[in-house]
Amino acid sequence: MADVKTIIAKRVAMELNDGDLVNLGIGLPTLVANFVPEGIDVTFQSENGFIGMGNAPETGAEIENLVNAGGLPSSVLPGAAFFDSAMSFAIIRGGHLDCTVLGALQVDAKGNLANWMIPGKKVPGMGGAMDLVTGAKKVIVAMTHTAKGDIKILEECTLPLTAKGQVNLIITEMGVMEVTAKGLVLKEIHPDLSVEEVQAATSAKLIIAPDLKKMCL
Amino acid sequence: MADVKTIIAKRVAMELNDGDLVNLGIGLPTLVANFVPEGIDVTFQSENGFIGMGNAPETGAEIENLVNAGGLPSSVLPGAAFFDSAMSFAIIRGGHLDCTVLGALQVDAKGNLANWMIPGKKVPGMGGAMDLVTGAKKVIVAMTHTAKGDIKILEECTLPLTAKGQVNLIITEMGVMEVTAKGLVLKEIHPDLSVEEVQAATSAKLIIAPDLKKMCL
Amino acid sequence: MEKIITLEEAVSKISDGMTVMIGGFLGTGSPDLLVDKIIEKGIRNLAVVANDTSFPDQNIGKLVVGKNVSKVIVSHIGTNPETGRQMNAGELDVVLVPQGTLAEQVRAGGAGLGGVLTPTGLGTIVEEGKEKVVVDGKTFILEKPIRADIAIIRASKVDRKGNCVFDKAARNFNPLMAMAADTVIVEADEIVEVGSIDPDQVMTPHIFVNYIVKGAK
Amino acid sequence: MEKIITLEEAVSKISDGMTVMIGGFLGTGSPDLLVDKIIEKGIRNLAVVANDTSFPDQNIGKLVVGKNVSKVIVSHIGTNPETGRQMNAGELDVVLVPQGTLAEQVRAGGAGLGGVLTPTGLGTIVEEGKEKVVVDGKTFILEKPIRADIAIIRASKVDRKGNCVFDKAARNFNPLMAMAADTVIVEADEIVEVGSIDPDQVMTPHIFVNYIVKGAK
Repeated sequence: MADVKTIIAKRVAMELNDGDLVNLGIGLPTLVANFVPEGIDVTFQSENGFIGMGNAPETGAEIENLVNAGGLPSSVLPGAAFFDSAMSFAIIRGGHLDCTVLGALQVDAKGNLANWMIPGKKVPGMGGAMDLVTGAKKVIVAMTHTAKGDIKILEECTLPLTAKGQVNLIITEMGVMEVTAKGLVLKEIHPDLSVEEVQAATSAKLIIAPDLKKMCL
Repeated sequence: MADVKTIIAKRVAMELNDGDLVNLGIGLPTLVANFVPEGIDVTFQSENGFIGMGNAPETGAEIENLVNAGGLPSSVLPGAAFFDSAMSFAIIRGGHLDCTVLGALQVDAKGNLANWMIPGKKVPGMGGAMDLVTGAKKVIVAMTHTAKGDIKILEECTLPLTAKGQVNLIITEMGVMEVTAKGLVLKEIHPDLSVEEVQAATSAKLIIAPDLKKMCL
Repeated sequence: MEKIITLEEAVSKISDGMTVMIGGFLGTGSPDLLVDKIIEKGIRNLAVVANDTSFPDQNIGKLVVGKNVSKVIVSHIGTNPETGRQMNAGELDVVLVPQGTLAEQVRAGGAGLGGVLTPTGLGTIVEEGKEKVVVDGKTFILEKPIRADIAIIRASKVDRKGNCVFDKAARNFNPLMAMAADTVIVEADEIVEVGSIDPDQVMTPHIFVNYIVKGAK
Repeated sequence: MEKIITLEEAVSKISDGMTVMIGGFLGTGSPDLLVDKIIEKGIRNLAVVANDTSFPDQNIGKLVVGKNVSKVIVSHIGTNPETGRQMNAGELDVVLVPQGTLAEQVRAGGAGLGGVLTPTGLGTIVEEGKEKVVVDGKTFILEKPIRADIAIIRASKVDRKGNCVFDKAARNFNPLMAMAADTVIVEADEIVEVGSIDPDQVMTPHIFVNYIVKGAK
């Protein structure tokens, strides 16, 4: 099997359209930037205050005061713009962000997302995640299908929510699931897996799309 | 009698303090800028989007895109700053404006001000006046005491209000009146006038300050 | 995505009956060519959101005189007697809004906020028919967000992606309106190459701008 | 009015128990010298409003480690394990706020608005105990404005009057906090003469800034 993270990031990138403004969460979602299809122009936002984010600079080539929302050295492309945090979240909350890609601790059949705290264990805070998930036109959860065997795609989240009913698409190494009014629809599946195998790794009941496709790896 | 407008503008200027941010309304209040006491640094705001307003440029020396809130050519002094209308009124509403000076159609003993419309006759709109009067730390009404004989300082305004209970000081060519919980206190009087003469031109009952002073012309 | 289009193409985005935001303050910073083209095309029944109705021979003022407009939401109409005449004759619906409230309403429309809680207008006819919200014992008027179908704005320098820089007092409502409309067209005094505007000096990031037309300068 | 003061004088404005806003995002754009001086002076029991608690060895992170802080209002604490430890041990009051909400709350505090109506946090624990307001059938959480006794911010270039320019991603919360505190102290990487910053490029107008200290750069 090809590297799991690469499979996911590549598949997420196929969701992006020419002219989109996109915000990528820390970790796996960041990899999506490496796979933007050729010929389309996507602008990346860093919610700490700019659009037009480029790749991480090489060691020694860091630019002062230019970090991403994870605090890591970043860069900007021609046509970038810096602004303050109120403007950054006006963009996010105001519906100007075409797509946000985030990881999840849990996600469920109703499009609920939990990714900001595990009560009594780990409370990093929501940062910009609640605004991102509430405000973005399209919310993609990009994550490994399970966490060391623990199931993350549930009928209903048990952890405190990041946002209610906002997730549109779940992309894992096992498949692509769309959140619909009827529940999670499995639209694409990893070519090496059976529907039963994906369902076995998923608590939420999967509705199998009539035109179920093989995931493009 | 010295020019009435000059008397008023000079007296208003004495209310300004070092470091103040001040907004002057169109017309008579604009003259106040000419009489800022020496040795103090006052910054003037133009609510269409800047602080650091200077004098009107001479004919032929107008600067493109630099007009005041009345649409007339303006200038800026060193240390000026331009901003958008949301910031301009964040300054005003947020309590960052030390003083606003405006004219009035009517003003009353409770500090109510009417200066934006005469129903059925003239409805220019409130522009920035409602925000200015609501937000400024100190609101000074600067006007001729009467309008061609019509009384403007009333027990209670009859015209639609610009703001309720926000006026602090009324300065006319006849005197200086402070709005207090008990009513209008006449604190200074034109040296050529008697208290009775001022009261005769005023509908609101004037409380005479125990230390009533002569206005400095 | 090529954003630069002709005036003809730009105005083809505007139809009878649309709500149109127009930047500018008494004509300064208003998109003159776009407005002239609207008049030439005979587009009618527009609802215009703007600071004011300018002067009869200038920008929005011409739209009023030309009867292209059936409603205006503005803070001031005093400089355009024709607006008042049409209002009194029942030919034009005029909604007067305090300038700072209007700025925040447009900003809220662009920033995904549910409304604006402002003290401006309390105790005046502005509060009539509006909900009030008490926060920690203080009363505020709830003013609703404003959005438009189209915003036509003016900038002094625009790169080919759409990043805008405004000049001096021509900034005013332009950056706010750029956030609050489904389609945003900027009339650019100067169009420059991408990368030639310092990202720190961009006042309206390109993601807000759909189309660019070259101004007359 | 001379605004440039020493670090010692600046920190003498801050007392035990005050609410202090601190600019920056994971340390980028934070006033390092001012924070170090707070620690040196042993000021305690501060309530800090900031985006995050940074890293243990950086800026606000050091304040937490040094136990100068009894409460933090932030969006994120995940990069500073000591914040989580103190929170779990009941030593530190941690209020977690979505980043975009925090930005608007600070802005509202500075702009004289009664609160923020945001959809962010609906259906999550963020909405608990908060009033909700329905506008045109849509529900929003009413989040209250935030103000502070002191804001300490960081700017790259400041003129002697206090006009500020921020650099790249170091802008973040700095201009918002400059509007929302009774006293604002800016740590300036560079102090320049009045008139040397283009008025169009000022990001925080001087009227918001009370004091300037020279940074370490």
